[in-house]
Order: sequence, then structure tokens, then C-alpha cells
Amino acid sequence: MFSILRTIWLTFLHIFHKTETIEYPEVKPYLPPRYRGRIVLTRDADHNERCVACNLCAAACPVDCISLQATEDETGRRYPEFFRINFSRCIFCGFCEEACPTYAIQLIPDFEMAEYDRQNMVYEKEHLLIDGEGKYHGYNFHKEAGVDMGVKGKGEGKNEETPVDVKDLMP
Amino acid sequence: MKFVFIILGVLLIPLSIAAGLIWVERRLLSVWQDRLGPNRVGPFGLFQVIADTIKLFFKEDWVPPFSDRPVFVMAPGILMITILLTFSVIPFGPGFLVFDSNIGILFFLGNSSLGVYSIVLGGWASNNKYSLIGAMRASAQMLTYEVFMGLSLMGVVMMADSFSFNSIVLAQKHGWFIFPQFVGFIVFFIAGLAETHRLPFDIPEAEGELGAGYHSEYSGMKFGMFFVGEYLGITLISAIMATLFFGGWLGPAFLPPVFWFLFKTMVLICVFILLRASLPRPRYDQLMEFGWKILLPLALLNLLITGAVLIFFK
Amino acid sequence: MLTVPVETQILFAGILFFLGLIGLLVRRNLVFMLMSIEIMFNSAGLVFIIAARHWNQPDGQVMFIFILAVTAVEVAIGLALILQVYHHFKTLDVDKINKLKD
Amino acid sequence: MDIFFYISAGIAIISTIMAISGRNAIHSLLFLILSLLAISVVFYLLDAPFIAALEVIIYAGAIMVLFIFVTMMLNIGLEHKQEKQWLNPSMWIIPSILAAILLGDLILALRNMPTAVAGAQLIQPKQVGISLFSTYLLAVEIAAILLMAGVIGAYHLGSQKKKVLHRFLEKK
Amino acid sequence: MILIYLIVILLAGAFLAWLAGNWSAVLPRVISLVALGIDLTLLVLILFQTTTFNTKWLIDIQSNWIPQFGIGLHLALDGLSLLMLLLTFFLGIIAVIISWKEINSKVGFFHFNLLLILAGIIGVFISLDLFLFYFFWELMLVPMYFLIGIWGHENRTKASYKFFLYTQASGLLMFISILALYFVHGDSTGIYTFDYNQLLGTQMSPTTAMLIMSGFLAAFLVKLPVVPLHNWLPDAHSEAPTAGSLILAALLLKTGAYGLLRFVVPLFPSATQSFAPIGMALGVLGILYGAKLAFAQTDLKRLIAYTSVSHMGFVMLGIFSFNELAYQGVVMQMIAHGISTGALFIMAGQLSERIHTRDINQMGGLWEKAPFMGAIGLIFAMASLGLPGLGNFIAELLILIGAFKVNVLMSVLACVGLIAATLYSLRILQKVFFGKKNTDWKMNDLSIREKVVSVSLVIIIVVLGLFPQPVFDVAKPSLLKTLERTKSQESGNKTFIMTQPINQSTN
Amino acid sequence: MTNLIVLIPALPLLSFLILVLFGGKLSRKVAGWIGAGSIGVAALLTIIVGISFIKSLPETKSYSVVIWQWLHVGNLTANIAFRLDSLSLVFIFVITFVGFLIHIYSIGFMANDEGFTRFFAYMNLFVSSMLILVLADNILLMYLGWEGVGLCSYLLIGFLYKEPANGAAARKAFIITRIGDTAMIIGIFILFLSFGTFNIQDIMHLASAKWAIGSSLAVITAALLLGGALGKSAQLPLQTWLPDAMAGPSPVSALIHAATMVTAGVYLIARTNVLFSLAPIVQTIIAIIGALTLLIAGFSALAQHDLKRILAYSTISQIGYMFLALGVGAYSAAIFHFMIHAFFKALLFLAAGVVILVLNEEHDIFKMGGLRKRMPVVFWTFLIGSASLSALPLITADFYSKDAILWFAFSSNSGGMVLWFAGIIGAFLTALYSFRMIFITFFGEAKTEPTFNAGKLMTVPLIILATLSVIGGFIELPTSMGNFHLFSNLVNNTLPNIAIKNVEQLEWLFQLISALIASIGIYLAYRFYFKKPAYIEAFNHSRLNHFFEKGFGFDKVYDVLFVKPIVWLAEIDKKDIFDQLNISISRLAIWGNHFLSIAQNGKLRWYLLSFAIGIAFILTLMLTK
Repeated sequence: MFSILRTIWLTFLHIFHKTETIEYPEVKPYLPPRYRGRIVLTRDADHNERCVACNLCAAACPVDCISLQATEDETGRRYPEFFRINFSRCIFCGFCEEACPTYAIQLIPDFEMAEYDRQNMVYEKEHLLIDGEGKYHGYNFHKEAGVDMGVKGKGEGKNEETPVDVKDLMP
Repeated sequence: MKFVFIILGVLLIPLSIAAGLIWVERRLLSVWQDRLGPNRVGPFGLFQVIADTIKLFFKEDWVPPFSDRPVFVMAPGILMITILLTFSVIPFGPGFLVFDSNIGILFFLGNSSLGVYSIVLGGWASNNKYSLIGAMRASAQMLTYEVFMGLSLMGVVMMADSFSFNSIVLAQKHGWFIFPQFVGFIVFFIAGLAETHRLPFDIPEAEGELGAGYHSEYSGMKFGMFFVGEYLGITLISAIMATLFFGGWLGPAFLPPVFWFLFKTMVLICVFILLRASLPRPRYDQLMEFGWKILLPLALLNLLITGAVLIFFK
Repeated sequence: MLTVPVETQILFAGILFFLGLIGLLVRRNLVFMLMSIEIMFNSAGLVFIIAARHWNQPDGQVMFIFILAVTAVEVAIGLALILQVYHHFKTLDVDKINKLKD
Repeated sequence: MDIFFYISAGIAIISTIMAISGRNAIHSLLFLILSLLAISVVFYLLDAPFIAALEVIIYAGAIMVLFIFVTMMLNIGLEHKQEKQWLNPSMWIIPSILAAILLGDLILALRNMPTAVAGAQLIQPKQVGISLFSTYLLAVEIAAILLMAGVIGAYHLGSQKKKVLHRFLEKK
Repeated sequence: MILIYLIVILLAGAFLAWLAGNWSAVLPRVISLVALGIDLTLLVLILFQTTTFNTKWLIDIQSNWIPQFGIGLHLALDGLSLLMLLLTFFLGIIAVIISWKEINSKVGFFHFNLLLILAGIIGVFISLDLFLFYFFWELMLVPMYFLIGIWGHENRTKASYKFFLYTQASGLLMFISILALYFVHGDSTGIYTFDYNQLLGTQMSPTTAMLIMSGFLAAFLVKLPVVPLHNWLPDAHSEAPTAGSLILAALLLKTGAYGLLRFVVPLFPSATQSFAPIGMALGVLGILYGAKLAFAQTDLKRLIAYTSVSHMGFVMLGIFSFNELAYQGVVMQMIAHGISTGALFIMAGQLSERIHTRDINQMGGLWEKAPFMGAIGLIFAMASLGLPGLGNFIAELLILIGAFKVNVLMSVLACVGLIAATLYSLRILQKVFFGKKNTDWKMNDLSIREKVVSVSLVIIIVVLGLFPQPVFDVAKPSLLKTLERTKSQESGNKTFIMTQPINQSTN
Repeated sequence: MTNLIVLIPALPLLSFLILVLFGGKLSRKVAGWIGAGSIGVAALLTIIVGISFIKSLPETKSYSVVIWQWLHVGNLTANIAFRLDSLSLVFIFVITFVGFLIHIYSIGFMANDEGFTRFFAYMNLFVSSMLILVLADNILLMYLGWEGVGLCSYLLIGFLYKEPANGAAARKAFIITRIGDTAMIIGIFILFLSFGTFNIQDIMHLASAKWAIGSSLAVITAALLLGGALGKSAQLPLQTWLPDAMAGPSPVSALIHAATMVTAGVYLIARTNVLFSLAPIVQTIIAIIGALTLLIAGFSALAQHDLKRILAYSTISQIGYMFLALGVGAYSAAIFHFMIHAFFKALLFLAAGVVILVLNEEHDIFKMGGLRKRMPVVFWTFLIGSASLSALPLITADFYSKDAILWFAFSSNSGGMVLWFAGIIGAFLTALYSFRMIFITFFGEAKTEPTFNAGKLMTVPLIILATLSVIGGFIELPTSMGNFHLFSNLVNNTLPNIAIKNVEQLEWLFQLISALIASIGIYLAYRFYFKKPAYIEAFNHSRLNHFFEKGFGFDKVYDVLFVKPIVWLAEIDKKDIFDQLNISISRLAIWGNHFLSIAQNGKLRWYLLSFAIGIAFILTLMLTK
């Protein structure tokens, strides 16, 4: 009984509390630098796409908002034929960023993405791909991992073990 | 001529208050929740009321094909009619009332009991299980709380020696009835909450469980009528509380009596909203138990003691 | 001031009563039967009120109050019974609920 | 004033007819409520405002709500077909004739109605109350007991025992 | 005051036993034993403190109960009541002991009922206010109904209904008669009272007396039972639990006989005189017909039940003989029959407890398994056929002599009953204990508890047979009192008496 | 000294109680010796009491000892009191003495029976009851003993309870004697109501004072008492139980169904002789019954196969002699015959018991044979017994007793030629069937091998009894042969002397005839059953023989006349007609209910409609009146 009255009284006292509301469009909220917002695809220093269409980001995405199709250019280098993110589904969790081996996919602090047409929330590669390197300057995956030049096959390099035959049961 | 004005006044004042309450409630709630509330449409968002009204009027008035059409249409009307009818016996000021009935309180009770039908029939006619459950809850709840709603008022009636609101107001010249009838007031207040199925007793429409309950299927102005009806109900209960327990239009003479009446009513409405802001919703069976096992005995006890004291001092 | 002759008033009550009787005899649904009984109760109460006015006595009204009490109880019990009957027999057809004959 | 009486009486009779002949239980109940409201007007006209209010509060407001409540619980409002089947038109004949005979009896009986006390006047609720708690005190007590019995009885009748037990709880 | 204590102790014991039944099964039994023991002790104290039995009443308590209607709390004790009370308490204790192992469900309630019945019975034996008497009369009934209906055998429901209907219907007839007597007395003297002593001298026309008496007779004859009204008895006896059968046979039937002695004969001396030929005929009919039916039965308890009918025929015969010999015989028969038939029922109960059947065709050769039980059965079968040296013989002898004085034919026919008694008694022995084993029952002989019960009964029946004099001495004054009332009416009313040849020869 | 008579029945009773209460804990030996010893002591006491009684005969010729008051109601008084006079002295002597011998024998006989203590308990109870019977001062106490012996007889016949036939025989015995007893107790009622006392002595005095000879009441009473006597003593209409009673062990047959209990009827008639002398018709009936019984039983005995049944019929026959004697008023002769008969019949039964036991429960005499060599002691004693039974002249005791009876049957005032003739034919038959037994059982070739030899415990009583059977007769010699009347002098202290027609000089002639008849009988037995001519074989298979064997078909007649109807009646009304009547009331109610419940069809609207129609009807009626 008393607790109810106390509740009412405490609620009533909120008249004298400061209003927490921020009148947003007029007053912008402060965003932290690492605020996770919209997703972008970055390029390396050579202005090439970092993405190698490994599909790890799509696999990591909990809401399945990423879809892409891998293809190869004439040199055998893989790149996405299309890369599509449905932002009406995206929850900005950042798993894709963590999954990306080439630092291609990154989240930026932008969040103002309101659209009148729902379809416009689907971003294609051209919308996603930016010109910059994003957070990791100078990183180039191919520099680190190397490129197959047709000299030796897999597992034939120094200190390199033969690849595991995944179709075999033996250890 | 004066009569027409009175009628218009009695009709329009509550209606406008109720309409305004749409805004008032949102504002007040946001105040108590440290928010701002509607402030975009017009100054302080005051035109929000108009915007809502326009929206309701222009929405598609859709009657579900599986519903019981005549009843479905009739239900919201009953709510409006019964509540507005009740205002006719409430004195807004000296002489400012439609008719001074010698059974005013009974008239109010009768109308409030008829008001149940709107919800019950609305829920039933929707032919939707959530609506039906809401309607059944509403009927049980209102039937229960009506019992001691009437009983709690009988203390006042005994002290004023009349069923007429006007006489009761006049009987409070030397002191509001809230002081001798505090228990009655509390009981009536709680019953009023339940009668208007306001939070925390909004079990018939509990959106968490029933998805708006009895008015799930309503839209457009029919929904609007339920919507406004609820605020009208608050106004009515507040007005009656003000009349019966807080001296009605009585007040210092530097302001007209109607002001005092409306002022008291508004304060009470704010208390209603405060309750909404602060209290959680009880479970259905808790509500019924609370009604039958605590409030009813309390009301009876109040009645008994009041009667005994009155007889003792006579 | 009402000047309708008291015979007419009673006739009105009588018509209501017999409508209730007809309903009681015709309907097979228990809910409707109970409703018809209510109609009859109410018309009986009406006659009391007419009599009270006719003789200028409050007793008729008192009687109506008692009728009201009885009706309330009757309806509460009756409806509870109907509920049980429905749960038990899965029907409200009074002709099917004739287990009492044994 | 008389015209109000005839109007409300007409409404009452018509809506009662609708109530007893309706197929949809809720509609019938609504007509019945309407009839009761009309009767309550008649009460008011018969100088019994208190009773009129009670009629609305208790009859129309409480008892009929109970009816509707139960009707909704049983969900019988939609059984149109069944009602149609139950309500054979030929079934109306005998009860109607019977009612007509009884009505004839009533009219016969009304022919020698005793004359009234002169000067009917408004009976105040107060008079009713005084009469109720003096002359009829015992009856009031009995009614109270009756109501209590009703409450308890309805509670017990209405409470449903769980019929199907869990297999572990079944008595072997 | 001590009479009230007797009842109050039993009632208190009853309620205590019921309560105690909630948390222990042994406690109600102990409570019942203690209550009955206290009562028995009190009574024995009375017996030893009494120097002479010749006073009108040994103890007489009188106080108002409902004075407006002339209902008083009038309890009194004379020799007859004293004997009956002794029997009641003794058999009550026995009943508790024998149901020690038999009753395992609702033990508390069982003992509640048991003590309530006993309270009713002693109430019947000591109340001298007719209204009070009726009250106790009905008090016996309902618990007995429960006793049969709850703890009985297979057909207990039917049996209990039957018992209840017969006794209740007849009891109501008696109540009507009591009221009629009340009003007749009130009309003639202006004093409306239910008091026995005041009602004794009520003046009424012979027809009235006959009518009122028939109501009393209805109750007592049903309870006794007399032949056309006996049908409740076999069912009730055979379906009741052992303690129930014991109490029914040994005590409840006696209330009927007691009622005849205490109420019917003194209240309606002349009416009973004119009823006497019919009464005696009914008695003889009961003797022979009961014996015949007993002979035909295969259910052991039913058989014993019919023997009760037969034995109660002797009581009937004796009561309507109106002389001291017969009356002493009646008293003796009441006690001896209580002991002997009770013992037979106990034996039947012990048997069915062991072999779970009461069908004597399935028994046989049980002597080998249970010689002790056989010996007890033998003794009581002999008692029931009236072997000299046992109590029943004394009773039947006195009744027959008494009846012979009055009506030779009836007495001779009743003697034929002795032969019939031989037939059925031997049938019990033959079928149960002798002969081939039909089934190899696994059973043991009597336990110590049962032995104590049986042996005490044997001792009593033998003592009654060899030293019956104390019983006669105790009962004599009250019987003479009863007889005196008939004597005054008797003169010149001897048309039915056939003593001419004897009178001739003695003169 | 005379107070010792209290101890005589008390000792067996005490022994009975000991055996009942502690029987399970005692060893067989101890139990047997307690059982037998108590009787032995009682026998010793009897002799002491008897000698002192005879030596100092009191004035009233009887002693009486009141032990306690049994009943005192109104004018009814009965004491537990004993009375010793010469009649009861003879009886208690026989009971205790023969009883003692049989008990001794039983220790050997029953040695292997599982119900050993039970047997001795019953036997002791029997002896005690029998002693009470004969010592009783009043007729009620006598009735107690009377029923007591009946009970013991029942128990002992059914002693081997596992065989249903034994139980049936026991029941038959009890019921038939009970029929007689019931008649007797009615007689006792009449006596009591006439004289206001139960004391036998007083009754006799009062009877002779108050009742005229031949008065109807006297006749009725005597006839009723006779009924009791007939039942107990297995005389004519009620004799059928005794042959069946042989189902009991042999010592039981010897003691109860030969020596003592069956002669209780004789005792009763002798004891209440005054009454019978007041009712000459009844006395004549007694004589006729006796004569008829002895003939019928004699013929029946002739055709039996079962050794014990022969003896049983022979017992009936011999008691018939006693009744004949009683009927003609020769009380002392009857009592004398009782005593002698007790000796030799007990002897015969005991010997037969040995035979049967040794031959492994073989009862059929035609399956025996050649036992003479195998068991000489038994043979010789049996021979002596049989000789005595067939009244072999001069050397056997029975010759003297039977001869006296035959003589008095002729010479008594109420006797005559017919009775004598019947008696003499009976004597012939007796000799014939006695030696038939001997020849078939002990001569010829052996058919069944004996299993063992009887021990001393069994043979010594046989020898003693055999001796008694021979010398017992010499205490009473007829007038024509020594005129030695030791016994009748003793007995006549109590019993009246016989009135004799004036034909005394013919006595020797009759003795000669009877001696001849007996001898012819024995010879014919030799011819018929030792030589075994063909016509005897033919006769053995004839219908007449069968008729004789079945005891003249009495059982069958009774079965058809009484047993079957009673059982039928019991069976047909097992369900109790009154019950059915009373149930029919409820049936009626149920039927009515069904009838009325057509209207009660459970249709609520139907009720309502009828209700409304009713109201409309009544209202219309009222208003349009």
C-alpha cells in the first residue's frame, strides 16, 4: 500500500526533473568516433577493391542482410560481381567488419539513412564502395598473403604443410 | 434560451476537455517521464488534438466483414451517449446544469452501468478472440467495481441526505465530504479508475496481452469515439469526484464557480494521469480479488460507520 | 401527470408477461428461457409499481426491490447452472437435457 | 405525458417480441435491454424514479451484463442455424393461443378493478427506504441471506472442476 | 446424577474418539474402552452399594427439560434397567475389543458411532420420560445405520436402508402413539406431560388403548423382531460388521423387549391382556418360523440372525404370559440371548475375518484348524439350543412353564421350537467344524485377545446357567411391579386360558 | 460319609475341566490317567458310599444332599441336590465301575488317536452327566444330566468328525433323542404345574395322593415321560439313531450306547414308577413297545454285516427286554437285567473294538474269520459275552436276569402269554445272532490278517468284565433255583415289588423252555453259520434279509415322512416369504413410479406447458364462472 503511494509520489516528483529529450533535427547528438553506423566497402592504397568476395561477411551477418556474387578477373583475382546490403535489415552489429580478412568492409558513424521508399534502403556496390582506405591505411591483403604466380602448387612452399584433404576421413 | 446555452455548455465543455486531454495526457506523461511530449504541431504541440481529430475523421472507416455489423456500429455510440447523458445532472455551477434530478447519483450509476455495454458489445461484435476476451474482462471488471462504486457514494448520500448532485454540493458548504468520507473517496476513486478502465486497470484493452482488446478491430471515427469516450469518462469521474467530495463549484468568490468546478476537475484528471504514469497493471484475478475482498468490505464498512455516526449524532 | 388508465397500464404489464410466457414455452435454448423468465419477473414488478402508484403506497416499490433481489440471485444461479449444463451436455437444448426423468 | 407512456410501452412490447423471437442471442439480449430501458421510462412516468433508476442499474446494467457475459462465454451468438432448427414456426401456435387465452382472462379480470386512492403523487425514495427498513426489515434480512446464498451458490456452480487430470495424478 | 454421567461419559468418549481418530488408530479404541470401563465400574458400584432391590426405583432423577410441553429429563434405574445396563456395558466393551483388528478404516468415526449407539441404548433403558425415551430410541438408529452402511459387508447399503426404514417407520408410529397418549392423558386430566409415572394411570376407552398400544407395539415388535416384521434383521445382522451384529443382536433387540416390559404392559394393562393371544401366537410363530429359516440358510451370519428371531419369539411368548415365571424367563432370555448370540456372531466374525467367507457350504472340518474356536462354537450352539446348565435353558424353561400355565397349546408348540433349535444349532456345528475340509483354509486359532473375549462370554453363560439366582433377585421387584398393574385388570378375563385340567387335578 | 456322593460326579467333572483347560499341555499318558483315574476314584467312592449306605440304611431309604439353590422364582424352586437310594446306587455303581474299566481300556484303544485328550474329556463329561442324571434329586437336575449325556453322546458319536457320515449319525442321535426330550420336558411342566415342585420324591408322593389311577393327566404325563425314555433308550419309534451311533469309537459304544446312557430311559421309568403305575395303559404300552422292539431289533441283528451294528441292534433288543419288564411292573428284574447287560454288552463292544482295531478298522464280519487262534483272549471273552447275551443256561449271568424278565412277563398281573412269547422268540433270536457272530468272526478260514496284538490295557478290562458276566448273575437267583434275592432286596428298597399272578409253581417250566430255546438258538447258529448251508446263502441275498438289515425300513419311512418334508420346506422358503411380501410393497411403489414417470419425461418445456395450461384452465374457470 505504502509502496504504491511512494511510487506515485516519486513519479510526481519527476515534474521537477530535467527533461532528457534532445530535439534531434535541430540539435544533433554527439556521436563517439567509433560509433557503428552505415557500412562501406573500402579500397586499398592502389585504389583497388579490397574485397575478394570470400563471403565471410555474408556468413557472419546475423540478419542476412549482405549478399554478393564472386567472380574473377582475367588475372584470376577474385572480386564481387555485385555486393548488396539491405539496410532495412541491417542492425549495425559489426560482425561483418570483424569477419572481413581484407579489411574491405567497414562501419562508419553515419546513421541518417531515412528514405521514403523502402526499396531505396538496399545499397548496391556502387553505393557502398568508397574511394578511401578507411581505418587501415596502407593495408593490402595481397601484399601480405602473396599472389599465386603459377610457380608452385599449394602446400609446396617452404614451411608450408600440405593442405588437408577435407574429403578424407583420415587425420 | 438560457437553457440551450446550458445544454450546449454542458455538451461542449466536457467534449473539449476530453479532446484536450489527448494532448494534456501526452504532455503530462512526458513530464513525469522526463520527456517533452508533443510539441511540434502548433505552439507546445497544442494542435496535436486537431491533427489527431482530422486523422481519425479521414481514416478509412472499416467494418470487418466477419463482425456483427449493427452491434459493431452501435457499440461506440453507447459509450458516448451514456457518458454525455450523465453530464446532464452534474452542476457546473449554481444553476449551470441541465436538470436537477432527485436521483442524480442513481442516474449516474445507471448510465455508467449501461456504459459497460459499449465495451462488451464492441468486443463481442468484432468477432475476434482478443476482442472477446477483452470484452469479457471488461464486463466482469465493471460489474464488480460498479457494486461498490455505488456503495461508496452512499456515505455521501447519507451525509447530504439527497441523491441530487446539486443538494450534495450545497451540503458541502461547511466542509468538503472528502474529509469525513475519505474511505468512500478512495474506494470511489479506485472504482472510477476501473470503471473507465484507465491504467492501471486497463485490463480489457491491455495492449501487452490482447493487442488493444475490445477495440482491436476499430478504426476511424468509431475508434475515435472509444478514444474520446475514455477521456470523457475520466472527465466525468473527475467531475463527479469534484462534485461529491471536493465541494463542486463551491470556492472563493473571486473567481466564478464554474472555474472552481473545472479547476477541481482538472486537478483530479491530472491525478488520473499521474496514476497512469506511475503504476503497473495488475493481473486480472488480482484485480477481481482486490475488488471483492478489499474494496467491497471497505465500502460496506464505510457505509456502516457513516450510518452509525450519523445516527449517533442525530 | 400521467393519466393513462390503470387498466391500460396493467394490460401493458400483462402483455409483457405473456410475451415472456410465450418465449418460455417456445424457446428451446436455456439462455432464452432464462431471458423469458426475466421478462415475466419484470412485468410482475411492473404491476407492483402500478399498484403502488394506484394506492399511493411505497409498499409496491419495496416489493419491486425484493423482486430485484430475487431476480439477481435467480439469474446468478441460473446462469451458473447453464454454464455447467453446457459443459456437461455440450448443448443448451432443454429438450435434450432430460436426465431428470430417471 | 401519456404519449410518452404509450411510446415507451410500444417500444417495450416490440422490443420484447424481438427479444423472444430473435435467433441471435446477443441481439435478443440487446432488444431485451431496450425493453427494460423502456420499462424504466414507464417507471419514471409512474412516479417511481427510484425504481426506474434501479431498473437501469440492476436490471439493465448488472443482470443483463451477466447474461451477455455468459452468452459470450458459451459463444452461442453465432449458432443461427441451430436456432433456426429449434425455432420451428409451428411451435409458436400453441403458446400463443395459450397466452391469448390468459390475456383474455386478464382483460376479464380487469373489468372490475377497484378504484384507486385519490391523488397519486410522487413516492420519494426516502419513503421507500423508510418502509424498507421498518415494515419490511425482516424481508430485507431474508433477501440479504438470499443474496449471500446466491453468491455462494453461483460461485460453487460456476467453478469448474478440472475433469482431465494429468496421467500421474489419476487415481488408479 | 450418576445416570446422567453414564450417558455423558459415553457421549464425551464418542466425540473424543472421533477426534482422536484423526491422528491415531489405537487411541479411539482405548478411549472407547476407557469410557465403557468407567461406566461399567460405576454401575458395578451401584450394584454393590444397593442393599435392597425392593424400592420402587434405585435411582430416580427428575428435572425439567422443556417444561412448556411437559417434557422432563426423567431418568431412573431399577433392577431390570440395571441388568440391561450391565449387559450393555459389558457387551460394549466386548464390541470394542472384537473390532480391534477388524475395523481399520475411519476408526475414530466407527467408535464414535459405536459409543453413540450404546449411549442411545442405555438412554432407552433408563429414561422414564416418553419423549426422552423416543429421543434415545432414535439416537440408536442413525449411528447404527452408519455402522452397517460404512463398515458392513457386500450388500451393506441395502441392508442399512432396510434397517433404517423398518425401524424408523415403526419408531414414528410409536411417536404418534406417544403423542396420542400425551393428548389423551392431557385431555382427561388437564396435565400435559410425557412423564411415565403420571401417564401410568391414564384412563382411556379400550379402543383408544388398543390403538395407542398398537403404535408402541409396532416399534417394539419391529425391534424385537416379531415374525412378519423381522425382515430387516437378517439383512442388517449379516451385513453389519461383527461389532455391529453383536450390538444389534445382543442389545438392540433387547430394547424392544424392554420397551414391551417397561411401557406397553404397564401403560396398557387391559389392552395387552386382550392382545395376549395374538402376541403369544406371534411369539410361537416367530420361534418356529425363525428356526425354520435359520435351518435353511447358508450364510452363517444370516443363520445366526434367524436364530435371534426364533429366540425373540420366546421373549414375546413370555411377555404375553403375564406371570412372574415367564417374566423372569424373559429377563433371563434377554441376557442369555445377548451373550450367546453375541458370542455366535463374534465367532462368525472371527471366521469370516480368517477365511473371508460366510458361506457355511465352503467351510467344514475347521475343528482341526481351530479347536478352541470350535469348542466355543460348540458351547454357544448348545446354549442356543437350550442345553441345561447354560443360561438359555433357564430362560426358556421359565418362559415355557410360564406360558404353559396360561396357554398349553402355545407352550407345546414353542417346545417344538426346541427341537427346531437343535436342528439349526447342530447344522452350524456340522457344517462349520465337523465334516470334511472343503477348502484347505489357511487359518489360525483364536488369538489371546479373542480367547479372553470368548472365555469371558463362556464363563458368563455358564454362571447364568448354574447360578442364575442373583439375576432373578435383582429383576424381581420391577417385574412384580409390572405384573401388579396387569393383575388389577386381569380378573374375570381368562377366556383364552386353557388350564382347566391342571386346575382340576390340583384342586 | 454320604456327602461323598457329591464327589462322585464332581471328580469326573473336575477331570473334564482339567482336560479341557490344560489338555493341550498334558502328555497323553497323564491325560489318560487323569481321565481314567478320576473315574476310578469315583468308583472307589461309590463302593465306599454303597457299603455304608447298605450297612446303615436310613429311615427314608435314601440320602439327599443339597449343594446349592439353583432356581427360586415365584413358587418355582430347584436345587442342585443329589439323592442316593438303592436304585441310583446300582446305577452309579455300574456307571463308575464299568466306566472305569472302559476308560482303562480306552487308554490302550485310543493310544494313537490325535484327539486323545478330547476323547477323555468328553468321556469324563459324560460320566459326570450320567452320574448327575441318576443322582439328581429333582427332575430338572435330572433333565440337566439327561441333556448332558445326550450332548456327550453327540460329541462322541461325532468324535471322528472328519468323516461327514459320523457327524450325520451324531446329529441324528441328538435330534431323535431331543424329540423324546421335548416330550419329556412338557411332561415335566405338567408335573411342576400340578404339584408345584420338581423334587422327584415329592412329586411321587403328591402324585399318588392327588391323581387317581388312570386319570387323564397322569396318562398324559406318563406318556410324555415315556417319550423321553423311548428317545434315550432307542425304543421303537425312536430307535433308529442307535445303529448309526456306532460311528463312534468302540469304547463310546460300550459305555454310552450299551452300558449306561441308553438305559437312562429305563432309569427314568423306574424312578418315576409311581406315575406309570397311575397310568396302566401307558405301562401296557411300555410292555408292548418293549416286546416289539426286542423282536424287530432281534431280526435286524440277524441280518447285519457290521459287527458293531449287530451289537447295537442287540442292545436295542436287550433294552426292549428291560422295557418289557418295566411294562409288566418287574422293576427289579429290569434293573437287574440292566446291570448284567451293562457287563456283557460292554464286554462285547470292547472285544469287538479290539477285533476291529486289530483288523485295521474292518467292520464287516464276513471279511473276518478264523480269529479264534489269533487272539485267544479276545475270543474267549467274546465267547463268554455272547453266551451271556444268548442267556446260556445256568452259567451265564444273563440267564438269570432274562429268565426273570420272561417269567415276570408271563406271571405279572399286567403280563401275559403274548408278551412272554415275544420274549421267548427274542431269546431265540438273541442266541442265533450272538453265535452267528461267533461262528462267522472267529471260526472258519481267516480272511483278514490282524495287524498287532491287543495290549494288557485292553485285555484286562475284558477279562474282568467277562468274569462279571459270568458271576454277576449269582447275586439274584430265581425262586425256583435257590431263591436268592440279594439284588432285588436292595433295589426294592426304592422300587415297588411286583404283583404276580398266582402261577408261581410254573416258574421252572418257563425256565426250562427259555433254556431250551437258547440252546436251540445256539445250535441253529452252528448249523447255519458254521456249516453254512446253501439256503442260508440264499437267505442272505433275499429281500427279507435286506429288509431286516435296514432295520425294518424305519429310516426310510422317517426320511420320507419327516426329513424330506422339513428340508423341502426349508429349501422352498429359504428366501423368507415375509421378506418377499414386504419387498412387494416396494415393488408396488416402484411400479407406480414407473407408471407415473411417463408424464415425467424430463422435458422442461413440457412441464411448463402443462403448468401454463393448468393455470389458464383454472383462471378461465374462475373468471367465467
